[in-house]
Amino acid sequence: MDNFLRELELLNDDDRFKGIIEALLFASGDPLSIKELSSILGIGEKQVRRIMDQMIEEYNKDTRGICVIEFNNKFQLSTKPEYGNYVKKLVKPDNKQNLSNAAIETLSIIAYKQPITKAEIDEIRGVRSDRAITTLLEKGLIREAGRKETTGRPILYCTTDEFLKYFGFKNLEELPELIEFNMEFEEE
Amino acid sequence: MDNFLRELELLNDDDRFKGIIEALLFASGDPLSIKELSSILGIGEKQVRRIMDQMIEEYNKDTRGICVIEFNNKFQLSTKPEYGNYVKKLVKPDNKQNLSNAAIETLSIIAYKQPITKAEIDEIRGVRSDRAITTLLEKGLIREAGRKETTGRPILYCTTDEFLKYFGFKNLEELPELIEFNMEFEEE
Amino acid sequence: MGINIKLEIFEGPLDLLLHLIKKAEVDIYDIPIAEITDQYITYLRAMEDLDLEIASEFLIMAATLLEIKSRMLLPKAKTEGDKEASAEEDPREELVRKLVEYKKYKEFAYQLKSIEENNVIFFKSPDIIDDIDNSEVFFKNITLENLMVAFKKVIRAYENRYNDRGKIPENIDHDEFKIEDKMDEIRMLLKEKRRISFNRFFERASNKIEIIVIFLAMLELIKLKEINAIQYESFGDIIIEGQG
Repeated sequence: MDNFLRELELLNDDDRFKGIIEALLFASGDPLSIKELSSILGIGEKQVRRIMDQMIEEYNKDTRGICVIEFNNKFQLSTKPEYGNYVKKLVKPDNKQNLSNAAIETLSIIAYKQPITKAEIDEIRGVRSDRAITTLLEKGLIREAGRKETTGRPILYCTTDEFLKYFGFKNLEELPELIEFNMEFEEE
Repeated sequence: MDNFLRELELLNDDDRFKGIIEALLFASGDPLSIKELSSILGIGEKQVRRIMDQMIEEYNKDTRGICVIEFNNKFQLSTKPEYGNYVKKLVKPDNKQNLSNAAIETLSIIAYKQPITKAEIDEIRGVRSDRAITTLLEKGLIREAGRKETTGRPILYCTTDEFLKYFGFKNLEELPELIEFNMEFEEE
Repeated sequence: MGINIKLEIFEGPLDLLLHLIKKAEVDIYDIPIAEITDQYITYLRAMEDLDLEIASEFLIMAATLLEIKSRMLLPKAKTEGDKEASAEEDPREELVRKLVEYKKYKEFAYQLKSIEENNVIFFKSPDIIDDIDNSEVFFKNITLENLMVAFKKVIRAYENRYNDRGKIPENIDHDEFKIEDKMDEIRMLLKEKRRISFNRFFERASNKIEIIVIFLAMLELIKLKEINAIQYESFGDIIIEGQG
């Protein structure tokens, strides 16, 4: 097939791909990279890029309550900030909330292995932890603690005083001990 | 403000409400009822109903990968079935093991004859349905619905909202039509 | 009759009967009862031959079929030639009614099954919604214990994956390496080859921690007099040598 025809065919498929991408972003929850989308859809990264640009544009319309946010060539669906006040009304009257399992897992890793980079957390969990880290940062349970002196100088994360206060630890040394104790207990 | 003006203003707001509703459904993840939407938006249930009908329509477009599903006057966002195979590559469907023939046979009887006792199901199927009923209860597709006022006061079973969602039915009234159609088709 | 019966899993006697009726291409309202009964019993025998456990429902149905068959053989009661009346007395009537009813649900079940296969949909988990009005955070579901349990689970899962892949991950410094394990590894290597250059033990180490652990293991083995470390010349290669 010559280039022109191929280009034409791909263009016609763009709409369908938009649908698939929306479904993927929606169901995944985590951010997806151009690379991942390209491999799932079986199309080139350039085409994905073009489609994403169009999608981001289309989501700007007033009738849309969600939008595509992009960072580091990754994409994620999110509610539009201007509707935040309505979304907040969904929160149950009592102000206690649940941390997602992903957030709890991530927090436990940071607590024990700090300072640690996102890549290292991802490696341990076997899945991406971007959302969980964002949540924990927002809740003030973790903070950035400089950068690791390695390729890419990734951000290091550690727990905050707020975290200690919340759990009533005197200092961090208490935590590993507790975990160790608990592990042994578990083995018996 | 007189009625006419209010009506006009509300109509113009429909687009904005669509955005808000999309944001709410997205953030909630769980189903929201017309009642809940009406109370959060501060508009009447009739208007919510009208907006929802339009939204469901608009989501049908090819560029959309998600859709609004409706069951028992509740709404929830989900990925479109036609993109299920792509999403499967990314997300493991939890608990989405297909139902056994026995379970689905039992379910079809409960769906049509509810509320119904186990003995009545067994009678129609000509075999015992204990295992099938347990599976369906575990999957949340059926639930107990009181007891039949007869000897032994046997448990009655009926289908759940989860059942409607699982098969994409809006409500139970859709079912008899389906089965009736099926019968006519058969007879030809 | 010499029919080759393909054994299939039937949901029950009614399911089997429907299958036989369909196969014989006969009218469900006018079942040739003798023929179908024979086939039904042949099927049960085949199941028996295969040592399959036959549910009691299948046997009861066989009895019912035989009873209907014998009733059909009885001379018809004298009626005034009213066709409707004789139809009402058809011994097959009750069975037919059941079959038709069951068939209805079976078809419906079939339809549900195809919907199930095509209705693969996914939902999104609820957002975690911030309540910024509150300066103090409270979480319903995290206690210290939850945190520890989560950590244990995640590490265990990680270790399982790690074992599966047999690959050493980058950038992770934790208690991945145990002195005991490294001692075993050194023993193994020295079993294959009695003398090995000191440096070779560290060639495959992925990070500093692993090197230190290997070194500690070596010291431990020397202390236990399981191995010797020999340096033949100053700054020369150190040779590790097993005792056994």
